[in-house]
Amino acid sequence: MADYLPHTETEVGAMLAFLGLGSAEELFAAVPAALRLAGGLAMAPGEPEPDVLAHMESLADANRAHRLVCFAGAGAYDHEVPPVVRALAGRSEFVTAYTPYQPEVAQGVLQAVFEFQTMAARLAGLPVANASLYDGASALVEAVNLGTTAAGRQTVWVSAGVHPHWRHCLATFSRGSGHQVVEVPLEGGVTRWPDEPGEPVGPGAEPPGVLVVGYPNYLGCLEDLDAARRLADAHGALMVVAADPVAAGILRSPGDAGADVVVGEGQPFGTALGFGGPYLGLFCCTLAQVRRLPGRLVGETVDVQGRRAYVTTLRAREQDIRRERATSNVCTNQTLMAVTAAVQLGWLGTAGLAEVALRCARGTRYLREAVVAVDGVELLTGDAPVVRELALRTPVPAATVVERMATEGYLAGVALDALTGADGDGSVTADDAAHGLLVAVTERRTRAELDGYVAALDKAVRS
Amino acid sequence: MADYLPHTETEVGAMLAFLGLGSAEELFAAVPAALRLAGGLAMAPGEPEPDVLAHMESLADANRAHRLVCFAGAGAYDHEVPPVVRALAGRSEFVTAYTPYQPEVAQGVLQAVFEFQTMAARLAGLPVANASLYDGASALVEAVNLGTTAAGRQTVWVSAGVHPHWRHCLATFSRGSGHQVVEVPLEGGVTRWPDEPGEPVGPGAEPPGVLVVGYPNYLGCLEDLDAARRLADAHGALMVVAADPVAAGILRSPGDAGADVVVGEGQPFGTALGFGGPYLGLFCCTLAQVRRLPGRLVGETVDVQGRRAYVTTLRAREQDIRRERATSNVCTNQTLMAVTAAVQLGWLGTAGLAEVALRCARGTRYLREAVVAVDGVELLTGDAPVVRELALRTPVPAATVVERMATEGYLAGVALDALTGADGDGSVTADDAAHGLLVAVTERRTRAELDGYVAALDKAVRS
Amino acid sequence: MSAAGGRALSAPLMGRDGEPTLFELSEPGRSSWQLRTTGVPDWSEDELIPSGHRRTGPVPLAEVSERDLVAHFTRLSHRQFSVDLGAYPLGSCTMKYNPKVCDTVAALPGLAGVHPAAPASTVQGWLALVVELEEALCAVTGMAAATFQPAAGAAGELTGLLLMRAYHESRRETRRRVLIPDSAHGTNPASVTLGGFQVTTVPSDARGCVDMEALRAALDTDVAGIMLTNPNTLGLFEEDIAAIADAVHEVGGLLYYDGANLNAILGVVRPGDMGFDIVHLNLHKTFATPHGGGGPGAGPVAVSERLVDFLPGPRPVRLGTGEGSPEGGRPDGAGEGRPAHAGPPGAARYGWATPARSIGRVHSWHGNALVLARALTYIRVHGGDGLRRVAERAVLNANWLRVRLAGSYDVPFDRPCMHEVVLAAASLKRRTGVRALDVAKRLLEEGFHAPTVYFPLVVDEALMVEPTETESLQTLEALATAFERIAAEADEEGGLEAAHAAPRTTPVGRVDEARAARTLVPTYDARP
Amino acid sequence: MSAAGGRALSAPLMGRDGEPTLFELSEPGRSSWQLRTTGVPDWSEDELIPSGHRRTGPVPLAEVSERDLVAHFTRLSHRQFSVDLGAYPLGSCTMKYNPKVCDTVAALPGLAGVHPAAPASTVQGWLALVVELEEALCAVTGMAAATFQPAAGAAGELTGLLLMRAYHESRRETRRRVLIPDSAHGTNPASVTLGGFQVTTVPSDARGCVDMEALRAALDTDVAGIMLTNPNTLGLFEEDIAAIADAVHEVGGLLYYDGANLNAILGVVRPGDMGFDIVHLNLHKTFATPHGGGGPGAGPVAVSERLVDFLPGPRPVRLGTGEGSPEGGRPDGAGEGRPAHAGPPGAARYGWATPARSIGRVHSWHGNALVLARALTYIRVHGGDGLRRVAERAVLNANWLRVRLAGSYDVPFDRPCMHEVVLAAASLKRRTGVRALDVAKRLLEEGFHAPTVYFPLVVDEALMVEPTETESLQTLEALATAFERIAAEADEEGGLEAAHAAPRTTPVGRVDEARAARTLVPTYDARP
Ligand SMILES: Cc1ncc(COP(=O)(O)O)c(C=O)c1O
Ligand SMILES: Cc1ncc(COP(=O)(O)O)c(C=O)c1O
Repeated sequence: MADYLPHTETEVGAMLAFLGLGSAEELFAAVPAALRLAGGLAMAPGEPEPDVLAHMESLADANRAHRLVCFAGAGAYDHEVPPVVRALAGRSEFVTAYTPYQPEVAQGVLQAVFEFQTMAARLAGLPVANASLYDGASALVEAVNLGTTAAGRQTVWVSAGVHPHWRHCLATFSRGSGHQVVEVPLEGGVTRWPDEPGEPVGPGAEPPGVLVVGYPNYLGCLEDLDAARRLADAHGALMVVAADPVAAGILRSPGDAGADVVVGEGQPFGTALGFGGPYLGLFCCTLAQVRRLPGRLVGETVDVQGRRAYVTTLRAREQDIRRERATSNVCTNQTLMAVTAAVQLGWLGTAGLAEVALRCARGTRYLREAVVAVDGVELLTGDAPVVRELALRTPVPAATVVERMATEGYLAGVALDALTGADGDGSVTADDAAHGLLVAVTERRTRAELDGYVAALDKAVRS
Repeated sequence: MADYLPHTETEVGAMLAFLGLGSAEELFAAVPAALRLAGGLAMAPGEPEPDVLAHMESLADANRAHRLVCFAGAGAYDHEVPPVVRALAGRSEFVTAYTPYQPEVAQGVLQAVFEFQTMAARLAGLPVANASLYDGASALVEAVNLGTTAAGRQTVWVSAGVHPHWRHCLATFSRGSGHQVVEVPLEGGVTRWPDEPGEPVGPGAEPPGVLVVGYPNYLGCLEDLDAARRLADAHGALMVVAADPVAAGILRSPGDAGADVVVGEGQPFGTALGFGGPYLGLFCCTLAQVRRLPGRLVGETVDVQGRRAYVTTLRAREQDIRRERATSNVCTNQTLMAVTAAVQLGWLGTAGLAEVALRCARGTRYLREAVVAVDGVELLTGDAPVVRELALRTPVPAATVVERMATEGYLAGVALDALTGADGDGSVTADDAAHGLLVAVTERRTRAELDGYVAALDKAVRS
Repeated sequence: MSAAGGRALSAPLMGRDGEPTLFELSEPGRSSWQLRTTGVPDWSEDELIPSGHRRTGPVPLAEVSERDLVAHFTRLSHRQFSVDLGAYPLGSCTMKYNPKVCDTVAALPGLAGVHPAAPASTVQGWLALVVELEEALCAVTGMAAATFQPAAGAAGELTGLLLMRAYHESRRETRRRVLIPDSAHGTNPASVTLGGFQVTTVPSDARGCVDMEALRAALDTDVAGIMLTNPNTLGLFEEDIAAIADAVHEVGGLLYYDGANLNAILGVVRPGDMGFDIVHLNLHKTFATPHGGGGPGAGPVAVSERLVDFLPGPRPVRLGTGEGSPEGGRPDGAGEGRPAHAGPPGAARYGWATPARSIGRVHSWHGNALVLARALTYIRVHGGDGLRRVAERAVLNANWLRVRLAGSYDVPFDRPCMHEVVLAAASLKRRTGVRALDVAKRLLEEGFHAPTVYFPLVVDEALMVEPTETESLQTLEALATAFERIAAEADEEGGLEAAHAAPRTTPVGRVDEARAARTLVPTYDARP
Repeated sequence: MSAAGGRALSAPLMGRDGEPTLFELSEPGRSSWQLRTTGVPDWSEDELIPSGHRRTGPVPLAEVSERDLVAHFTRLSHRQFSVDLGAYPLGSCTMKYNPKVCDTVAALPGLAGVHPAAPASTVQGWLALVVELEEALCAVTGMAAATFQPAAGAAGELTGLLLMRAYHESRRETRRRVLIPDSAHGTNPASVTLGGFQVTTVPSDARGCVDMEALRAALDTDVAGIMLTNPNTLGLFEEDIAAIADAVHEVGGLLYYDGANLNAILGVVRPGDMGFDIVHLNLHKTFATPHGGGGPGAGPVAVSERLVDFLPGPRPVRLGTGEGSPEGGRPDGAGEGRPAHAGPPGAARYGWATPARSIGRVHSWHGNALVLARALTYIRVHGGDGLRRVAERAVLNANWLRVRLAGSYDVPFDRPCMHEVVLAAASLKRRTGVRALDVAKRLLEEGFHAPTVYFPLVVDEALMVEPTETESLQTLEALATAFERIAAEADEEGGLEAAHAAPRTTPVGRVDEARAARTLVPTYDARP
C-alpha cells in the first residue's frame, strides 16, 4: 500500500463512528448504487514511489531529443537557465501555494508577480502587463478578444508571419467567438500589407478591428511596425504585436511603435523546454485597455497600517465575479512561470538581457554566413534581416534533414511543414514548407557547435 | 569577468576614497612588499559559471562507478534516499546557516539536531547523542579518547573486526594521543577475546582502559557483546561499540548490552555515497560520560518568556572555551548530515527502519544461498550469522573480480585487501585479504539484480 | 541610494518590514549573469541590426548581485503561505499535499530538456507517457479518449464547448444555449460565452442540487448541453444525475462534466457511467500537481466515443502494427504532418495523429507536458486502489468537519457531503457582525489558510472548506477548534473589533483592495 | 493526542508558537516510507537473526505522514537564519554567499553516486577532480602538495601537527612544545594537545600582533613549531612574519598556517612565500562551500616539499607515463593496494599513492569529497584574477566598516585591518551597561545576524565583524547604521532595559542557557 494518506486504521474507524457510519462505503450513500463502480478502477494497483520513479526515468530515457545540440526554436528556445534561478523559482513556497487569495500571507508571490509585470511591461514598452496567460497562443487569442471588443468589430487581419500554431489556435477559438480571421500573406519574408488602406485582403469585407503582426515574425524576419501602425490607424483598428521577448532585448520596443497590445511566449525566461509546457503567455497593453485585460493583475496598495502591500486588483473583470460577461475565462494561469521569469530577468538584469539578445544575433549571423556555403542550401527569406532565428531551404525535405542530423547529435531545427501543415500557408508555399528548415541559434551555442552543425548539415543534405 | 562580487567600479572608488586610499593595492600595505605576489596567482583566469559547470559535468561523466549496480558497502551503503528527504534537507536555510550561535534565530537547525540526537540515542540504546562528528572513524577516535580519559588508562583493546580504515585512523591519531592500541584478532569471523580476563592480548602489558568491538563487525558477523561487556567489567574498562546503524534497526541495541559509548557511520541515513564524504559520525554515550562528550550537544530549555527553546549546551567542554583542555578539538562538524539523518529517520519512522533492516537481511540471505552455488566461491566467515553484509572468498583475486564485474555493470563489492592492506591484519590473513570480497546487499537490490550478480560472478571467477 | 540586499527585516523570522523591490535593490553596473564562452565573433549591434529596428538603450530591468537576488527571493518565499507550511482548506481547490517525487520527475533532463518540435522518433518516451496517462484518465473517468492540450480547467471547458459545437454542427444542428446550475464556478459561464453559446442558469433546489423542474423547463432542442460539477460546488452529489442525463440527452444535448471535484469520486463512480459526454479534469487539483501560486495546471478533456473524432490534434497515439496506421484518426507521423516511421524501422512505437474532424489546436504545443508527468507519477503510486482510498479519506475528512462544526456555524445543506463542506457565517454575522471574511482572516492568525469565502454564490456568507485527504485527524481537530474559538470569541465583548483587526500576526495586515483598484499601480513605474 | 501537523503557527509568517517535535507529531501506525519492490523472498526476522541478537521490538522513532514531515521541516527552516536570508557578519567565519551552482555540482549523479571503495578505473573523474583542486590550492598557498582527508579545519590542524611530529621524529628529534599566540582560535590549542604536544602561549603586543620579544624568549629546540593565523584573529596582518619564520626555523621548528583567514590574502601573498611549512584551509570559509548549520566543511592540509612524504595516504595522483609509476610515493593503484592499471590499458590516468613515510589515514575514506567539488567549482569561476578580487573586496569592506564605526564603538587596534575588524563594546558597557552580547541580540532585531562576540579572548567585549566580499556597500551602510543606532539607543533613557529585552522580533526571545546546562535535556526522552 503506497500513498500519502495519514489516516491510521484506528482513526478511520473512530471517524466513521463519529459520523455514525459502519463503513467507508457508506460515505457514498448519495451516489446511486446502480452507478457505483463494482470492481474498483480498471487500473493496476499502486506501486511504491521508487518503482514509479524508475518507470518515469525509463520513459525519460526513451527520449533522445534532449541529448541533441539544440538548434530548434519556433517559440521554444534553449537558453541558459542557471542553477540559481532554478533554485529560487523552485522554492516550495512558490511551487505549492495557491492563487494569492489571502494577500496577508501571499506577499511573496504577489510581489514577485508585481516585479514580473514591471519587467514585462518595460520589455514591451507598455504600461500594463498581466500576471500571465497559458502560452503565446492563448495570449494572442486573448489579445484578439480584447481588440475586437475594444474596436467593436469582429474582423481580424493576421499576418501570416505570426507563429502558425498560434494562428491555428486563433482559428480554433474563433469558431466560438465568431471572429473573422483574415490571413495577410508574406512576401520576401515579411507581411505584404495592402498598399492602400482600402485594398481588400482576403475575403473579409468588413474593415479590421484588429491587426496582428509578429516582431520578429516566426521566420525570424523583422517586420515594419510603423507600416502596420499606419494601417491600423487608417482602419481605427488595434494593433497587436506578437513579439519575441528575447529579441526585444535588442529591438525597438513594440510599444514604442504604437502597439496597443503586445503578446509573447515567455518560455525563454527561465522555463524548461519541457516538451512544450508549462510555458508562459505574456500579455501587455495600454492603460486604455486595462479594464478589458484578461486574467490576473497585481497592483500595489497599502495595508491597514499603511505598509506597502500587493494584491490582485481590478478583479471585477474576472470570471469568478463577472461570470458570463468576464473579459476572459482564464482562472488558473502560469504564475510559477511568471515568478520564474522575474527571477531569470532579475538574474540577467539590464546588461544581461541585452547581451543574450546580442549573442543570439551574433550566432545567427555566424550560421547564416557559414550555411550558405553548403551546397544546395539557401536562405529561405533571402536578404531579409533576421535576429535570432533563420529559415533555410534545404535540397532534400527538411524533415529528412532533421532525422538525419539527429543521428549526428543535432536537433537541426524545425521543419516548416511541421508548423504550417503540408500545404504551407500564407507564409510559405507547400514546396517551401516541405524544404524549409527553421533554425534558432541561442547564446548557448558555441562556435564549435555551429561549425559542427554546418558540417553535419552538409552531410545530411546529400541525398 | 565572472564572480559573485557586488561592487561596482564607482563604489570601489568611493570606498577607497572614504578610506583615503588611492588604489586597492594600498589595502595591503601591511603585507611586506617583498612577500607580495608580483604577477598574480599562477592560475587560469576565471571562467563563466556555465563553462565551469560543463567542466564539472565532464569530470562527473568520467566516473563509471555510479552507473554500476552497487554491491559495495564497508560502511558506505546504497540505501534509498527519497526525493522528499533530499528536498527538505537541501533547503537553503539549513544548508547556508552557520553553527547555531544565536539560538533566537537558529531554532530550525537546533530543533532538527535535537530530534536527530533523540533518534540516534534511541537507536544506540543510550541516553545521550552528540550533534555529529566527521565520520565513523573520527567518532571511534573520539570514543577512545573519552574512554581512556574516563578509565585513566591508555591501553585500548580493539577487535580486528572493527573497520580497518577506522583502525588505521586510530593508529594515526594514537601517535599524538599516546594510546597503546592492541588489536584483538578474529577467529571464524568473530573476535577471539582472551578466555580469561588475565590472558594477555598482544604486547600491551597494562590492562585495557577501553575495549572496542564492532556490531556487526566489518565482515558482517555478529559479535558476542555480552562477552565483551564481561571482559570490560573484569578490567574496569569502558566498552565502545562500533555499530552499524541500519543493522541496529533489527538487532539488540548496544546500550542494552551495556555499551558505554556507541559510535557509527551515519551515512546510511540519507547521505549520498559521495565518494566517501561528507558523511556523519554518530556518537552516543551514557549520562556518566556526558561531561566528556566530544563536540556539540543541543539541549532543550526555555526562552525569557518560558517558551520551549533549544540551545547548544555543556559548552564548557568545547575547544573555544576550554582550549587545550577541551574534550576534543572538533568545531565544524557534520550538522547538515545530522539534519539529513533526522529527516530520513523521520521518513522511515519506526516501521520503515525495521523494514529496511529486515530487507537488507533478506537480500543478504538470498545472496548467501545463491552464491555458494558458484564454483570456487566460498563464505569467508563460514557459518557465522551475518545481517547486512557478507564476505566471500573468490578463487581469483577479489580485485580482479571487481574489475571484471565492473565491465558487466556491477560494483561487485569491496576487495578486502583494499581495506586491510595487502598483508591482511588481525581480521584476515594475507591470502584471505587478496581473495576476500565484501558484499553488501541493501533494501534497494532486487531479486533480478541479485540473480544477475550471481551470474556475473560466476563468469568473473573463471580465470 | 539603493536598498540593502543583505538586510533581512522582511523575513518574518527577523521583523515586519516590507521587502524592497528588485528595482530598489538595483545599482547601476551591478550584475549576476554569466554566459558560456562561445567563441562566436563579436559583431556589434550596429553590424547586426538595421538601425530602424535597434533599441536606443537596453531594456531597464534591475541590476543586482546574485547574492542579493537570492536573498530577495528567499525572503519573499518566507512571506508566502503554501501547502508545505500547513493546511490549506480552500474549497473547490483541493490543496492536497504535492509529493516531492513529482518535482524530481518534472526535472528529469529526459523530460524537461525535450524541445516540443523534436521529431517523434526522438520523443518516444514523452509520447508513451502521454498515452499512458490518457489510458489512466480514461479508466478513471469512463471515457474513450482524451486531449492534453488544455493548459488549465477553464481551457478544458472552452475546448469541451467547442467539441460540443463541432458535434452539433456535424449533425447540422444549431443549438445556442448551454445550461449551468447557479452554483457553478465562474469559469463555466465565461467559457460558455467564449464558446459562442448563451448561458441559461438553472437554479438549485432546497437540497442544494439541480432543481429538476427548472431543468426540465429549460430544456429544448436549442440546448447544446449542460455543464455540471458533480459533486457540485456545494460539495453535494447530484443524486438525480441519471435523470438529468436522460433529460438532457433526450433533447439531443450533451453533458459536460466539470471535473474540478473529481477527487470525491475517484474509484467510486465515473462520469462516463453517469452519462457524461465530455469531462475536463484539473490535474492541479485531483492529481496533486502543485498549484504554483496560481498555475500552471493542466486541464485535459476526456470524451465519449462519439466525440473522439473531434478532439484537438495532433495527439500522441500508440502506432498499430500495420505500417503507419495509428489507432485512430489521421496519422501525422514523426514531425506532425510527416510519415510516422522516419526513425529506424520499427523503432517508433508512438506517433502523432490528428482526429478526422478535429476542432484544431488549442495550445501552442502539446499542453502543460511537465504537469502531465507529475500527474502520471501520482497516479501510478496510488494505483486503482489508492485513488479510491483518496476519495474515501477526502470525503471522510469533510464529513467529520461538517458534523463537528455544525454547532458553531451554519451548515446550509446539512446532509452528508462529499469532499468539501460549505459552511456559512450568516447566523454569526447576524448575531455578532463577524462576517465570513473576518473568519477567514482570523483563521490566518490561528495558523491555517482560510477556506474559500463567498463562493458558491448561492450561499450567503459561504465558508467552503475542503480539508483534502492528506490532512490528518489531528489537523482537522486543530482546525475545528480554531473555527470554534473564532465563533466563540465573536460572541464575546469586543469580539467584532478583534475580528476586524485580524490578521495581526502576519507580515502585513488587511490590505486595502479598494485603493488598489482606485489608484491602479500595476507596475513599479506607475507608482505615484 | 498527537500534535496537528497541518497547523502552521510556528512558521514566523503565521505566528510565534513553537514547532512540535517529530515525536509529538507522531501517531502510531502512520508512515511515510516507501521502498522499491524487490521480489526477494520475505523470510521472517526469526529465520534471519539468531534470537540472542534480535531486538524485542522496533526502534521507536516517529510515525508521521510525508505531508507532516514536509510541513515540519519546512516550518523549521523558516525558524532558521541563513546566508540566503541576509548578511551574516560573523568574524572568523567568512559567511560569504554560497553560489547555487555548487549545489548542482554536488548533486551530479556522477559525483554524488560514487562509492568510495570503487576501483580507480571507475572513478577517474573524481581522482582528476581532487588532483586539479590540489594544484589550485598549491598555487594559492605556494605549497608543494596537499591532502584532502581532513574533514574540517580542526582535523586539518591535528593532521598538520602529526605531520610536524612525524617530521621531527624522522630526524630523530623529540620536541614537545608548540607555540600559539593568545589570540588564536580554540581549535589550535586543543589540536596541539591531541597531537601530543604542550601549548606555549605567546602574548600579543599592543599592536595586536605576536610579541616578538616574547616569541624569541619562548623559542628553543624543544619547540616543534608555531601555529599562526595570518591575518590573525584580530584581523591584522602579522607584519613581522618574515622575522617570525626565520626565528622559528632557526631553532628547527616548523611554521603552521591556520588558513581560516586566507580570504584576506588570496592572490596577494602566499603562506609558502611567508615561510610556512604546513597550511590548512577551510574550504567552508574561503572557498564558499556552505556551512550547513555547523558543517560539513573540508580542511585540506598543504605542505612544503620536505613534508610531502609524510602526508596521509592513499592520495589521488596523476599517473606518470611510465607504467605504474605515479609522480610521488608508493603507487597503490586501482583499489588502494593493487596495480593501478587494472582497467583497460592506458585508460587510467589517475591512481592512488601512499607517500613513503605517510602518517597514515585520518579519515574513513578520502575526506569530504563533495565539498571539494564545490570548492573547485568556486575556484574555477573566479580564477586567479577573481580570487585576488575576492581578497580586495573583503578587505575593502572590512576597512570601510572600521572607519565608519570608529566613532561609535571601540576599535582596539585602530589601524588598517584585513578582511575583518574587531570592534569592542567595552566603552559602551562602561558608559551604559550594554554589553557585546546585547549589541548582538539587538542586531538580530535590525535584520542582521550578529557578529562573533567575546572572541578573540584578548579583547574585552569583542565584536568581531567580517562582512565578506559578497555584501554590498548598501548592506554595509545599513549594517553600520544599525550598529550606530544600537549605540545611540544605549545612551538613551531606558536604553539598557531595551537592550536586555532584545531580541523581541524573533520567534523565541533570549534563551536560558544556564538552565540548559543545569537541567540537561539532551533528548526528547530526557524531558522531565
Ligand atoms: C469547479 C471548478 N471549475 C472550474 C475551475 C477552473 O479550473 P482552472 O482554474 O484550472 O481554470 C475550477 C478551479 O478554479 C473549479 O473549482
Ligand atoms: C581561526 C580559525 N581556526 C580554526 C578554525 C577551525 O576550523 P573548523 O571549524 O573547520 O574545524 C576556525 C573556524 O572555526 C577558525 O576561525
